[in-house]
Amino acid sequence: MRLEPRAHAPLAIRLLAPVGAVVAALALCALLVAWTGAPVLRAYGLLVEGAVGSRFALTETLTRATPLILTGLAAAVAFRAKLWNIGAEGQLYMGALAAVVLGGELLNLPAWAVLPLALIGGALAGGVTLLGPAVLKVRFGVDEVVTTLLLNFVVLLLVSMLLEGALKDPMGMGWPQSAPVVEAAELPKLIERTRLHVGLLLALGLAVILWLIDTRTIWGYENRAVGANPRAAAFAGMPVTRVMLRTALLSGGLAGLAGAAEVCGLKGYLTLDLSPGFGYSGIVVAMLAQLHPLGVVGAAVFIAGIFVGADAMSRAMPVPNYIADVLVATSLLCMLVAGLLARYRLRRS
Amino acid sequence: QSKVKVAGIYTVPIEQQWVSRIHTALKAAEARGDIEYVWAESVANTDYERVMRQYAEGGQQLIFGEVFGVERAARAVAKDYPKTAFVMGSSFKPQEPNFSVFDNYIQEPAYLTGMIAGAMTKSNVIGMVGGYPIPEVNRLMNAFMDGAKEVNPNVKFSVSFIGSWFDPPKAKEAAFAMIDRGADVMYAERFGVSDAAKERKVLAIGNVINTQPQYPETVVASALWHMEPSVDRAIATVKAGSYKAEDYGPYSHMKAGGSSLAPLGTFEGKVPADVVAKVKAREQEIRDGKFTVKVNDGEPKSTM
Amino acid sequence: MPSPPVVLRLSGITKRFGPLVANDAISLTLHEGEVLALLGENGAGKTTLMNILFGHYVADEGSIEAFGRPLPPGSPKAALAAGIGMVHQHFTLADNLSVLDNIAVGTEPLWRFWSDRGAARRRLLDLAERFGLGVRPDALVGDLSVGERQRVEILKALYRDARVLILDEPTAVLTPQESAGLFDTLRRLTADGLAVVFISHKMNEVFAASDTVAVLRAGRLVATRRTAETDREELAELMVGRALKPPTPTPMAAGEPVLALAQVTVNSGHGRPLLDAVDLTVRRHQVIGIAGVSGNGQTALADLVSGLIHPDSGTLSLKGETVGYADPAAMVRRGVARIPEDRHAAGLVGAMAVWENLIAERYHDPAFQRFGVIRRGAARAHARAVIEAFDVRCPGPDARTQLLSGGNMQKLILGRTLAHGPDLILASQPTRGLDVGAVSYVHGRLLEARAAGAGVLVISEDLDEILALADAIAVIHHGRLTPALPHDRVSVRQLGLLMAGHWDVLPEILDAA
Amino acid sequence: MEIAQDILNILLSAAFWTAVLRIATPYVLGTLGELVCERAGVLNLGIEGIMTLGAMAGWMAVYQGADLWTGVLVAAGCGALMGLLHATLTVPLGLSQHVTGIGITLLGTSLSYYVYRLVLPQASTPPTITPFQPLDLPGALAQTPLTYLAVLLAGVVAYVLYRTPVGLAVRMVGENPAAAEAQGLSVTGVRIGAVMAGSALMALAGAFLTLSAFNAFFFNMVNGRGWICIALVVFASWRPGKALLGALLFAAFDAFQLRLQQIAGGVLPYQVFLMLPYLLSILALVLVARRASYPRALMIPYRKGER
Ligand SMILES: Nc1ncnc2c1ncn2[C@@H]1O[C@H](COP(=O)(O)OP(=O)(O)OP(=O)(O)O)[C@@H](O)[C@H]1O
Ligand SMILES: Nc1ncnc2c1ncn2[C@@H]1O[C@H](COP(=O)(O)OP(=O)(O)OP(=O)(O)O)[C@@H](O)[C@H]1O
Ligand SMILES: [Mg+2]
Ligand SMILES: [Mg+2]
Repeated sequence: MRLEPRAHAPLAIRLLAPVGAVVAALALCALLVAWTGAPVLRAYGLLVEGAVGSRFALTETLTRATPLILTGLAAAVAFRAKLWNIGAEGQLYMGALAAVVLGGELLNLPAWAVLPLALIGGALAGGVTLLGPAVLKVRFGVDEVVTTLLLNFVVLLLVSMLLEGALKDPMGMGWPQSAPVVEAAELPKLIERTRLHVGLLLALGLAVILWLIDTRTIWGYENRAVGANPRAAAFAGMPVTRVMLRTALLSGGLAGLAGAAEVCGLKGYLTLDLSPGFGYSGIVVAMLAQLHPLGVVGAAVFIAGIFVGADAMSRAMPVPNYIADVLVATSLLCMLVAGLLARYRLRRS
Repeated sequence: QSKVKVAGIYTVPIEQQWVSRIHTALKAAEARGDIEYVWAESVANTDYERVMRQYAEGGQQLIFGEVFGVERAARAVAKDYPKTAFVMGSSFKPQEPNFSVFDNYIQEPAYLTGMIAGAMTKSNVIGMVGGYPIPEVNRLMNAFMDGAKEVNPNVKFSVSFIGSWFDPPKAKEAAFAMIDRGADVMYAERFGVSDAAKERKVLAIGNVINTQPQYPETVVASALWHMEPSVDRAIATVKAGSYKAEDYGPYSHMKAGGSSLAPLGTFEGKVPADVVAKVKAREQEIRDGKFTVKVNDGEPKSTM
Repeated sequence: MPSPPVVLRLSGITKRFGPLVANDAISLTLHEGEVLALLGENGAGKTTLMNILFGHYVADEGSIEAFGRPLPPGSPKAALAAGIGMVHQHFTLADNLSVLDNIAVGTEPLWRFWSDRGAARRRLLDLAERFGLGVRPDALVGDLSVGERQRVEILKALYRDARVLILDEPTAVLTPQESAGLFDTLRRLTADGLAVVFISHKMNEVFAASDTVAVLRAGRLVATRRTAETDREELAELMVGRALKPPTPTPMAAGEPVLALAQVTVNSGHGRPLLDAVDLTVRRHQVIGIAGVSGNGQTALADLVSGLIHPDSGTLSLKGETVGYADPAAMVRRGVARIPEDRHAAGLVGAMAVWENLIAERYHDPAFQRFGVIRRGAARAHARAVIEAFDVRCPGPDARTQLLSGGNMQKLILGRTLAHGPDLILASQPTRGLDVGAVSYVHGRLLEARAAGAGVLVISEDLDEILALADAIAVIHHGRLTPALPHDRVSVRQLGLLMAGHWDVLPEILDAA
Repeated sequence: MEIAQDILNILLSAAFWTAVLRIATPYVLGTLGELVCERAGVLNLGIEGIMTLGAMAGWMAVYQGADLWTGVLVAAGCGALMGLLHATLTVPLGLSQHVTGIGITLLGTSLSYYVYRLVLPQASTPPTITPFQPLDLPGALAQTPLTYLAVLLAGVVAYVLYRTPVGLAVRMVGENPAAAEAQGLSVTGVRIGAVMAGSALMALAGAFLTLSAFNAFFFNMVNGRGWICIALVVFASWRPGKALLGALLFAAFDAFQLRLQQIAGGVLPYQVFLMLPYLLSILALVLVARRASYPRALMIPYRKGER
């Protein structure tokens, strides 16, 4: 058997591929579910219900998707330019850090300015965090996969240090957590009595803007050229270093914004467990979307839905809730294969 | 008569000492036939609010958990479901009408174990390994140190935090490092510390759970936490329809049976009799309310 | 005379890539000791055929017989075992490994607790001696010159007792001297009974080295001839399907200078400078050729004029104006058309569309963008015009550039740079790897630009190319450049001496001029 | 001055070096595993998950009654299986190595937790086994057998890579798969084999944590050690000897940090000490980056007959 590229993938295949992948993932995980003795079909029924079956489920899925869209965009933007940013998790925390500082009572900024400053500051903090590894890459040729990965740990320790030190909430009973942001720094809720906040609109808007930038502007044009062949881009006269650094700022900024939005929209303050690995999941989201900004939205909602649904299912069944992550992982791997089969065909040789 | 529907929401796996105490107490209630019990472990803080709402929506009457990282959100959920009883691990005050709080206020037995440790150390160096310096950890460490100093003013403490709840090999290494520097009694806040003590044949003091059965030659004494008084009270009030928001903190005190000094067990007779007597006396004073162990949530520091 | 035994027989080989038929029912035979030259335009299917023979690709139809036994398809291992060795168009060597490692890998059974490097080394040195292919077994391949790598590739095949040697454009990256050395080696090998298939675009090599010629056109075998019984014109016509008339420069009076280098030095950071006090002037209506053996500073000179590097001392002026700090974009703005040495790596972004590559040098131009938004309609229209004007064979402006053949890629680059009426053209190895048809097309375009008033600087390791184009020739050696010598006043022999560093002939030539 | 004296005492004590070797063991094994994968041209970001699975599977086997060495084998086998999955997706199918790796990490981790919880649903104190005991040798030699195995394996990996035909094949497919193919090697086969072997080593690293360093399996107990290994491979410039050295150096920082906290604990927040190894790794990378000769085909999928 050999793989052969398809000249043109029919629309039906492109649409069927993800569906097939999800079905395959569910089938594989059915073995694990059946092992517990739970009825598989009912379990999966509950999964779908838990993901999209009610207003509550739907808003929860979208709430969880919000940071995933942003970190997914962060990864997509960077990977497009072949900047392998594995450090979105750290950048997210840096963004959150900036948001609690700027949005806190400490600075006492005018009310109208707090929220924009907290968000922009968060984005900047994230961007600057990635700028470091990017500069090391273009100046010294240091592999950014490793530096961004290591910085995640450094950032978490830095946050931990600040939360136990300078930023510790005096009213926090000694817990390593920051003081909450002021009311003016909170992102309004989209729907009352749910957790869904304006951050979702922000993320969606950014996805569209990035898509337009990518496809319509000379910025996106430069990014793609530098990503695909930096040497040729440089020869043609494109500012390769500037594009790299710009991409780093943008990618880190998006991750930072994810952190700021979680703080301003959801949590209100910063703790060490703000993110259950949103930075890493962002990579998954971006790749599922094949680095397409609009695809990121779909992929993020999908991943969030699987997680929220499986989590809800595990609550109603004697299935350990780790099934949610197993399902996400299996879906991811199946989706990758399905994406490949959409672009290639198997041929007997 | 119908059973009370109870849910537990834990941010860590149920093996974790702290959570295991709640889980065990609820399991016991379930075994007695008082409650129907469901639970979720390793719930990330980001998801905590959702799980609370799901359980509340799902008709659970009483929800146990720990909201240290999600205080605000949890209280908002409680407001939205006033008919559901929430009893949550928290460092803050209860919130009317349905949000009660509890915490591991077991500084009393911790103080007593400190007295024993102070008497047992020959090198006058006690090592203490913690995960993070949070109040729940600090207050026990501080009480322990106070107790040790009472019986042995010359004792010195070596304190370190490993920056993780889940890394026993690392806790073990930290303990080894302390033993290498002369500590002969280890305060075992994390899993792994007693193992190091066992390997190096020094002593260890347990915390929250009784680990002497696993380390009969090593663990001298433990400060135990019992969630049963709190859990049983919450179940009873919910059943009776008299549940209200209150501070369950005192139900973790020795007087209420919420904490205790573990029996000396294998170390019966190995701890000097005068110390045992002193500890017994202190324990009685505590129970009688004549002696109060100071609650100090500040980060303990090495005194070497 | 009885013909020597057949070593290889290809019957009815057909290979399709999607809708494209790369090989169409090709049948060929090869005899012991025979040298078969495979000719054809870019994309005719030569490499594909050889890749099938060697097992890289699997044919859709047809079969192969080696030494009378059928060859299992799709297995380089089987091909190697059958005594077939291949030197690929793009070298297949690992830069970070030693010569010996590169040659010995895969020759021993995989599961052994040691490898017998002593024996391998002895065998390698023995072979090297026997066929006059000097190599250093422990040198890293990455440190070798192109010619040395070529030798390693051939040794790789010999090391495995190849009886049939396939060479895919072996001379494309060699200097004339290295090529001559290669053909010497081939003669020794064939005397030993080895059969050789070599692919080339260079007619003189075909006539110098081959016994038989096979010509492919668009995937089909159109003719096989005994080399002695054919001539250049016939072969060219067979290849492209029509008669070719190579363009020749008409004499023209040179105009004002467009490029002037004065005492330009570029340091390498270690040892000898890359360019050493170079003086050079290129005028309008003039083609200056830079001849030299590769690695003597050509790349630095090209990079300098492309705006990629800067002189450490000396000045570079364009149209009489000294250029301070120039980057590629500035060079483009000042009217320099640059054709890079390596079209895949530096010339084009393969993953992008044809239209996107065509605006790569001037996407800031208001014609192609407004407020940072690309005017895609205008860009596509421009692309269509260039495709039309420069005869780029591709499905359209949206085709992915990667999928174009080498010759069409080169046309694309010509279209990108020449469409804007440049004052100076820098052409680095402009026809490397191109077929005769494409070569004469590119040469024609360069001469047209010269006629329109551009100055042209051609840097090439192919002396024939320089002799065909240049009004004056400068030779580069160890970073130093001779004065430009009028092309009718210098002989090929003298050029060869200069290229080898014998600059003592210089006064003699200059006096004569 | 007193502090300087203390520091010197630490560095000169045998106990310190015992700790260094012990702490280094999982890093040595994990780094070797990652190194083997990367030498064949496949980045394996699944390491964190494979280590977790190794830790769980090895421990579970012993808990269910197998002896310790069987546990080690079970762990290695599970690691090899995960390696096979990673390799199948990234080598013949040529899927993105980053994403597949992250997927493998997610899968390995969650599957380990799921299975552990399924088998031991009601554990309220962690069930334990009797782990490997340190050999009764003086000073820094008092290590468990797995530590010796790790050091030995560094030598074995170096020998295999540089002195055997299969090692040469692995290096070749990592440098230039087309060249390996042209020499009659099966790129797919060699890469899959290397990734499986490397992943088995990673699983051993995980098993060390539950069978030697500790006696129970904990959720999250791998705690980022796998990611460190990825950095160490770069730090080691893809050489097994340097990998051993790098792991020891990193462990030395860690061991030192644990001791320094006691001397200078009041002076600086403990996080500063924990940060130290990471920051020094980054610094080291900046210093070696110029000279590093990475496998040229790393992360580039190779599909036969495609260009
Ligand atoms: N899956 C994808 N991955 C990467 N890039 C993509 C993807 N899909 C689209 N793009 C990019 O977006 C660009 C435009 O996509 P779009 O579908 O909007 O173009 P279009 O419909 O051809 O534009 P127009 O309507 O102007 O002709 C493409 O040229 C491509 O660069
Ligand atoms: N792997 C492949 N996939 C798709 N098309 C291919 C592939 N390999 C070759 N082709 C196409 O097949 C045709 C023949 O290519 P081939 O490389 O054999 O030409 P060639 O005669 O060697 O040309 P050149 O003189 O440029 O080396 C070309 O059109 C090429 O684009
Ligand atoms: Mg070819
Ligand atoms: Mg060619």
